[in-house]
Amino acid sequence: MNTPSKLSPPKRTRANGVDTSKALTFTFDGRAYTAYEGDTLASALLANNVRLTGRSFKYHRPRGILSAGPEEPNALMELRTGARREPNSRATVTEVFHGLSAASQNRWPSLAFDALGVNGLLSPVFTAGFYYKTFMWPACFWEKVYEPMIRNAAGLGRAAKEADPDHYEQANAFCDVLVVGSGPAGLAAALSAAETGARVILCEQDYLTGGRLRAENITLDNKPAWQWGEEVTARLRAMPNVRLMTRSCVFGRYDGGTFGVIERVADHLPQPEENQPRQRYWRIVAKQCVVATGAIERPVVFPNNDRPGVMLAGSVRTYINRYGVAPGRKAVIYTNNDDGLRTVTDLYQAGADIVAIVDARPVPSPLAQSLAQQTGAFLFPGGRISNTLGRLGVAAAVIGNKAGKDQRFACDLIAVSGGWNPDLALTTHHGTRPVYNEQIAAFVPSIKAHDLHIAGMVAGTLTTRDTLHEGAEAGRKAAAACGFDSAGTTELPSAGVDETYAIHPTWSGIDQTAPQKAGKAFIDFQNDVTAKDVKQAAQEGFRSVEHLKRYTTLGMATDQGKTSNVNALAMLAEFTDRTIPETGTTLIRPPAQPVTLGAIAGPNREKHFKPTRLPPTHQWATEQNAVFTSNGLWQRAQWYPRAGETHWLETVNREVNTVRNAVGFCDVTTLGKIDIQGPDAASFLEKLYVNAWQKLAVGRARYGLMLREDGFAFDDGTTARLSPTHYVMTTTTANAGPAMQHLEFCHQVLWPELDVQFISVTDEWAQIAVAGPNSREVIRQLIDPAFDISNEAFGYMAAAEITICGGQQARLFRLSFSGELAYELAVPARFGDALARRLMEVGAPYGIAPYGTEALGVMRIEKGHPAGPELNGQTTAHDLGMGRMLSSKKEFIGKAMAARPALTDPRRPTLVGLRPVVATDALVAGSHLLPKGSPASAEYDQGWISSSAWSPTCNSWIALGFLSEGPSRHGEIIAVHNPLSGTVTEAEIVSPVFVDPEGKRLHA
Amino acid sequence: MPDRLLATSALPQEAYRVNGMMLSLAPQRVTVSIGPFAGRLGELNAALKKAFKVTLPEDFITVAGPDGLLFTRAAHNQWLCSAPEGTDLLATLSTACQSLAALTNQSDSRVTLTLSGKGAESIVAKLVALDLHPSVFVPGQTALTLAGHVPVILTRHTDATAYDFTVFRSLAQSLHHDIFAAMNGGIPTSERVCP
Amino acid sequence: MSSKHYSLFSLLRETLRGNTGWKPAWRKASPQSSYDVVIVGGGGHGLATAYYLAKRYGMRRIAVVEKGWIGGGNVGRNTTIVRSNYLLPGNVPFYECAMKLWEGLEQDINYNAMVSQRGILNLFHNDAQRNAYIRRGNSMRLHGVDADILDAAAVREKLPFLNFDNARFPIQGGLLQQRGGTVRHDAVAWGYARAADQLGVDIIENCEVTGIRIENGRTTGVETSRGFIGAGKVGLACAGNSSRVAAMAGLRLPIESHVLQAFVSEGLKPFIDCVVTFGAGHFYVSQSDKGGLVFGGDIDGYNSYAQRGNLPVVEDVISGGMALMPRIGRVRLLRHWGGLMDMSMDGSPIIDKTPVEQLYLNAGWCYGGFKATPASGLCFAHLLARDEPHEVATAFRLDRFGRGAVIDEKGMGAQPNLH
Amino acid sequence: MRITCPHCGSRGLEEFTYRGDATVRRPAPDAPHDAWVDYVYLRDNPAGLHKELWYHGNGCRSWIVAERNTITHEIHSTRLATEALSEEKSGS
Ligand SMILES: Cc1cc2nc3c(=O)[nH]c(=O)nc-3n(C[C@H](O)[C@H](O)[C@H](O)COP(=O)(O)OP(=O)(O)OC[C@H]3O[C@@H](n4cnc5c(N)ncnc54)[C@H](O)[C@@H]3O)c2cc1C
Ligand SMILES: NC(=O)c1ccc[n+]([C@@H]2O[C@H](COP(=O)([O-])OP(=O)(O)OC[C@H]3O[C@@H](n4cnc5c(N)ncnc54)[C@H](O)[C@@H]3O)[C@@H](O)[C@H]2O)c1
Ligand SMILES: Cc1cc2nc3c(=O)[nH]c(=O)nc-3n(C[C@H](O)[C@H](O)[C@H](O)COP(=O)(O)O)c2cc1C
Ligand SMILES: [Zn+2]
Repeated sequence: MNTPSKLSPPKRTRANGVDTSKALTFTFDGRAYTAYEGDTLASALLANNVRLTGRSFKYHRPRGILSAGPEEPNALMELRTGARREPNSRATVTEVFHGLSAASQNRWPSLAFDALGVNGLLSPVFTAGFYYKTFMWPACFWEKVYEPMIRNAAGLGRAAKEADPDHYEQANAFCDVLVVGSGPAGLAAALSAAETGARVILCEQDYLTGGRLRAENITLDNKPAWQWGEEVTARLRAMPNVRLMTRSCVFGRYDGGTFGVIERVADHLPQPEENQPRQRYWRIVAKQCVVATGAIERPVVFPNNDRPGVMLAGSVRTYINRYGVAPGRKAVIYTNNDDGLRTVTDLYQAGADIVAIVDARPVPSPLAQSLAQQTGAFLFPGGRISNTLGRLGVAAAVIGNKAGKDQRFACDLIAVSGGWNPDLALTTHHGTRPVYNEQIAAFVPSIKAHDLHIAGMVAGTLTTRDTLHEGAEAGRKAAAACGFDSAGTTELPSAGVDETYAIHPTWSGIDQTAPQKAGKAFIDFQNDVTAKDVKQAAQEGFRSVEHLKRYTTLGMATDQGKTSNVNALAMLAEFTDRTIPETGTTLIRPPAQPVTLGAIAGPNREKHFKPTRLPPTHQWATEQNAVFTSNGLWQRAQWYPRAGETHWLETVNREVNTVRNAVGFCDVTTLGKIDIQGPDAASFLEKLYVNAWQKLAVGRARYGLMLREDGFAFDDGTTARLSPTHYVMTTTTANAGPAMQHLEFCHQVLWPELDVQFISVTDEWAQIAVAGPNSREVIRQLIDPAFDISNEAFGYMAAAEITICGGQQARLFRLSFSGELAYELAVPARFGDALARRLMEVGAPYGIAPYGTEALGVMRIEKGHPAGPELNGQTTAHDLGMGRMLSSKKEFIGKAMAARPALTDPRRPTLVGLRPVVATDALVAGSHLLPKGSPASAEYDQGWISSSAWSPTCNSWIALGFLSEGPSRHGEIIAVHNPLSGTVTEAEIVSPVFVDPEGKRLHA
Repeated sequence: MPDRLLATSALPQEAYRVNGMMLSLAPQRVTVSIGPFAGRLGELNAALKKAFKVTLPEDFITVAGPDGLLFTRAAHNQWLCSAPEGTDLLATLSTACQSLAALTNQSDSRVTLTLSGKGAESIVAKLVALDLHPSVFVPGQTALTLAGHVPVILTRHTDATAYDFTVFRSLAQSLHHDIFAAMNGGIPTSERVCP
Repeated sequence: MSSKHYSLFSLLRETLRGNTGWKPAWRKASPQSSYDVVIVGGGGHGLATAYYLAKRYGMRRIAVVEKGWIGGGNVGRNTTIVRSNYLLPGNVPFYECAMKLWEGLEQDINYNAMVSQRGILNLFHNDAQRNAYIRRGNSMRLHGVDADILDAAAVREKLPFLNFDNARFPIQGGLLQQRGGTVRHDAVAWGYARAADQLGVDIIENCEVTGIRIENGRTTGVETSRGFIGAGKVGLACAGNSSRVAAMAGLRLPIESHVLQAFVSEGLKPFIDCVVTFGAGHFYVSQSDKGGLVFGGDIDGYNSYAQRGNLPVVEDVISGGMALMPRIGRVRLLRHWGGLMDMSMDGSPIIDKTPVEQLYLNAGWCYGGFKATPASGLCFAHLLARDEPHEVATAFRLDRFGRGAVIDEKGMGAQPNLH
Repeated sequence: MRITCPHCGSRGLEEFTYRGDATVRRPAPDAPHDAWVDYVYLRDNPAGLHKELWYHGNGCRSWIVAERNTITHEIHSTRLATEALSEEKSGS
């Protein structure tokens, strides 16, 4: 690759995780840099000596890279551009690819000069919760002035403006043992479980396995430890019972052994390959789980501990050992435990100057002494860092010795270790809080669950050897719990030197007597919460950790307090004179790490947000240029525009007129259809419907109304009797599913003794309504001659199984929703399309035309049939004008509760028809009905309009509505109020049946 | 006498191939649901045994009878019986079962999509939250479940790498789209593809 | 002058003093042997009740007992939406009363709860939904509440990034209540606590009520984890735990406890400046003053006291979000949690006396009680003080189920998980 | 959460619909009003073990009685409603 020499990064030594033969170019804030394959954005920036990577949320303080993992609070960036812009991406876990563009965020005009840095000057005012105490006057200023000001400063990165162009997948996986984490504990667990023959899934969020084995300069079996990790990984990959998933973060533990996992399939590529998902969301169901997620290092709290160049000591080692990058040349190490001292060795071996070792422990550590000697560093036993200096990064550390005397040291790196916190998120997702372990000065999991095992650093286990053994043991136990026993034991490597981890916690790390003189001491870096804020919150009574969190926003940033929580609560304990266990810790919630919303939604987006159901005539209707509408999941033809029609209403009027004057047809397949058979079928219907069914004759259909058990109307439809023990029920389109569930409930739970069977036939039959004065003639063209459909032989509400078109099995019902002479003709669904085409042919001489749901709606309003807007779950049989249908002779669902006084109150709004005094005055559904002349006020409200339409038949607007004591008020003029549009229309209260009230047409 | 109506398929007939897998429409069959009336299962099974030498499977599997007849358990108290196109299945079953069970024609209710090829299991796993390991969802087994948001009857072929999704006719296009999208997305790299 | 009164002035003065003069926002009270009124539950409703009892009804000797830390219940875990866009006459005046109290809250309690009337927009996607919203909007207008109907073009102008062109269920318009919006949830608890405390109310945290003492059919006090506390009257405001506490007095309620989840994304530069609800899926969203998208959807749907939810609802809610706003595909979810809903059988609340004398109930708030907080407190205080319902809460009676006078906004019937 | 359908085995929550308390019993048609109000509206709503009805609607369409802990969500048993109820009726 041809890159200018000034861009070439320092030589990488010993990097076990990057391939220095493969150079890549990326940009940060518009400048190009070189990286190697295997680099994270963070390691590459450090290799290029970029230290300033972001600004903090509140004070816009310059910030650099703190960590080498997902806990990173500072180095958040916008990756990519345009529709693929990805805000708040942690540089420490972003794999560099060729051409990656990254930009710093939450700064203006530039990262090096950020105007909002002035917020820092106001910090004495911007204390914990300051906004609750001010911005109250004048009242109207909040929305107009204060809040816009606050919102202007809100947020970190910017969401993309366009729809996400990538796609996402969902997938399911099942296993005996899920192992989370591939450090020594996880690898040993996976291996020992897999060796028993159990089905194992190993998830590692990183793109490489090995965990800390790659970060530490340690050996296993006398080889670099990471090599052992690679060997085991290769073995696991080869085992048929193991699924090894890298780049896969287990983000949550849910009930029933279900885990949520995000696999980053293509984030390490410039963009996904064609059809490749960007990420894949897995639901993993595991019988047993081993949590081996390791630990996260704690920073130390001291004044100005947030300058770029202050870095976690363990992360410094990660950069050295895994990436071959020394994050500084002149280093100060500040630790309260032995682990931090390893950084001295690694840095020294990487060629850095060790300026000073600050070992905060009161008892001098022999290890520190020997390291100081070896490296020529100043040693401060029992010391502390009392300040740091530098403009956009650390230039010096002010170190105080045991006696409190300060001394200044030039340096460009301060490696800090305040101890390690087990990364125990997954063990708390069911609400179990962890417990404090004095020995390692950290919270460890307390959960006892039969299906959860915890191994390694996350359990508080410190040495590599113990970690390996514990992992292997956990894997074995987990497999055994699934019934897999192993004869042998898993072969484990021998660890080199035993690491020690003697810690003496240094919680406040600052001089309590004058904590803020030197500058702010940060606990939560991203949200800029300082030691002083914690103190003030405690003083104001926010003593519960959960109060502290909410009052100061500590732990609420994108890192969820991974590096800050324990420091904060320990400090709160100090300030409130309590122990750490008494103080407790805040609840950790999923996701363990932020997860992509698009991935969780998966393929269920845009047009595929929900499935689509297509009726059998869909293709044909498309050819007819139908306009479609969604009716639940169904797509239905709303109307069928013809050339020359300029407005949908023109089309709908024509369709209505066609039905009223000639003949039209409409696909009504979407209505729910349930085939009911059995000796007790009639008794079953008696329970379901309010009206009587025993006496319905074979070959006849009847309208039925169902109530809910609370007495309100549930659903309606016609049910036909095909034989003494065989019925076909229809339900509304919307309630097809709920009705089926209701029937199953009644049968399985309420009346299991009834001998009845039922099954949905909604999809089985294509059902087409043929309506209009010419409908009988049209049907005659289709029907086989053996069947007589004369009015005498096949009157209104008749039903029959017939054949059409020369032997095609079919069902014919004489039902009418439109009020015209009408039929519903059903054929097996595969013939639905052909039936529509045939109807067009044979109906042509009779003036046939298809009509859509809109015309259907107009005609049912003209006829006064209730539909969805009337059956809205709030109306009773009485409200619908069907009070008399309620049988007094039998029991049925809802009977008892329908008799309650408030449901039978005659003043309840009841179904009426409405016709405007001026025919062309629109009646708008949703308008309210008030007595004429009364003020537009709720106390005069007497009802509302549920459905309305322009009726070409009446040449007027018409409406259905509910009006208090409506049926006795026919003829009265009422005011129709639509204050939303500022209109009041006068309308006459009429019968809800506008067309053919005597029913002559449908009986014709 | 007018011409007979011609049948239309819910989906195009051609098979879709991608990433070594194939999604195709299974041949149309005649299907009738069998719902035994209360307390009649024993008699019904005896009658079926007599007529077809099989009984209704208690497990959620498919068993084969003579002349290409298949019996699949399809609900808590329902079975689907299918036969090759052209069989007058309703008549045959009516004779055999008399009034022991409710029989309902279901031939047009559902459409069957077959997904086959190496890696098909991982595509099914994108849609169905069932453990598909061959020791758990054994060849020949059937499950009533969801494929994404769509209810299906999922059957694993006896040759293990092919699956039938039997879906309500109105949802066939939607499901076809979903399976095809899953096929396009490819086989996850962590997947162990059964040879 | 102490730093008890909050103002810009006190803030500046404290700045000069190094912020050393701030006093606890409320005292850490210990239980006394008896009170005139004991409120069980230190959520928004309990604290507001105590405040109004002291402030408006002149009661003294009031205690609020809370089993954990105040505000740890639903008041501290809700999606902060306030609105009064109701349909039914039993509800509208009550929620509008709450809205008016929100509008004056900061001055009333001297605490900035960030009442932000940024508007709430309920989208509709078909004619039937539109008509239902028109009916509701008109009902609001007739009650003197602000409401507007926007068509698709107006919605697009307001929120151009919604999915208008490639949606499964296209947006047809929306019902807007501009006076609706959000209120900073925790601040409501703390603000009422502080204000009540200043009027002498004892706020007793970490004090769980374990029994209700009843003598001769009359309530005389509560057993607690910190001993018996005598009470002239006991008011229950325990939200999701209402059934458990009522059971201590032998009562069964028309309530089930269900989980509702809420979600927050990572902080983003603001781009949503109102509350939006999706009408074709279970999803609603606003953006917090910190920049996080705060969103939620349907309840998990089964009885639960676990305060956490399950994955299917996480998927359902997030796919609703993606369907509405495809631009959030690359935004990340930061945290999700759950709360215990006191789901009543008709979806509406209960503020009433109970069959046990001197025991009063405030419950059944479902997923919508945050917006009610001030009015709920006021009306419950009124009932406790006067023994009769406040005029805007006359419909919220316990006997309405027997009478059939249910207040069922959604028309879902007696199944709490459908409300 | 996963529910074991007695017919279908362990399945995800998304295949089921919930209906709440399985211990309430529909009163006789002529039962007093209060019995009906109890049945339709009042619930124990316990924290702990809860007998409840689930419908395996996206599976075999069985109604199931599950015993589930409402605090931990752990499911202790599942039975077909038909079986659980017939046992109850026969008094066993
Ligand atoms: C996720 C979620 C989102 C929501 N979104 C909204 C929204 O956007 N808008 C809206 O209006 N509403 C919303 N709500 C509903 C609203 O939060 C609640 O209805 C309302 O907060 C309930 O009243 P409360 O504040 O008094 O309840 P809580 O805050 O729950 O108070 C009840 C208190 O009683 C205490 N308690 C219980 N038992 C005992 C006992 N035995 N002894 C002592 N104390 C006890 C509890 O610890 C708790 O603190 C939402 C709720 C949730 C969970
Ligand atoms: N003695 C000491 O002072 C000290 C201190 C720290 C570490 N160590 C050493 O560190 C090692 C710890 O081993 P270990 O295996 O417990 O931890 P580890 O840190 O080596 O491995 C944990 C792994 O889990 C992964 N992970 C974490 N959360 C995840 C999630 N939600 N989903 C998927 N992957 C996730 C991490 O990426 C990491 O690779 C030991 O070798 C130990 O000796 C020692
Ligand atoms: C409106 C609102 C906004 C929130 N914003 C954040 C946030 O920005 N960061 C965060 O970590 N949590 C946020 N939370 C969630 C809380 O951390 C916490 O999860 C919630 O209050 C429930 O408490 P619990 O999780 O401790 O049970 C928010 C909560 C609410 C109600
Ligand atoms: Zn089942």
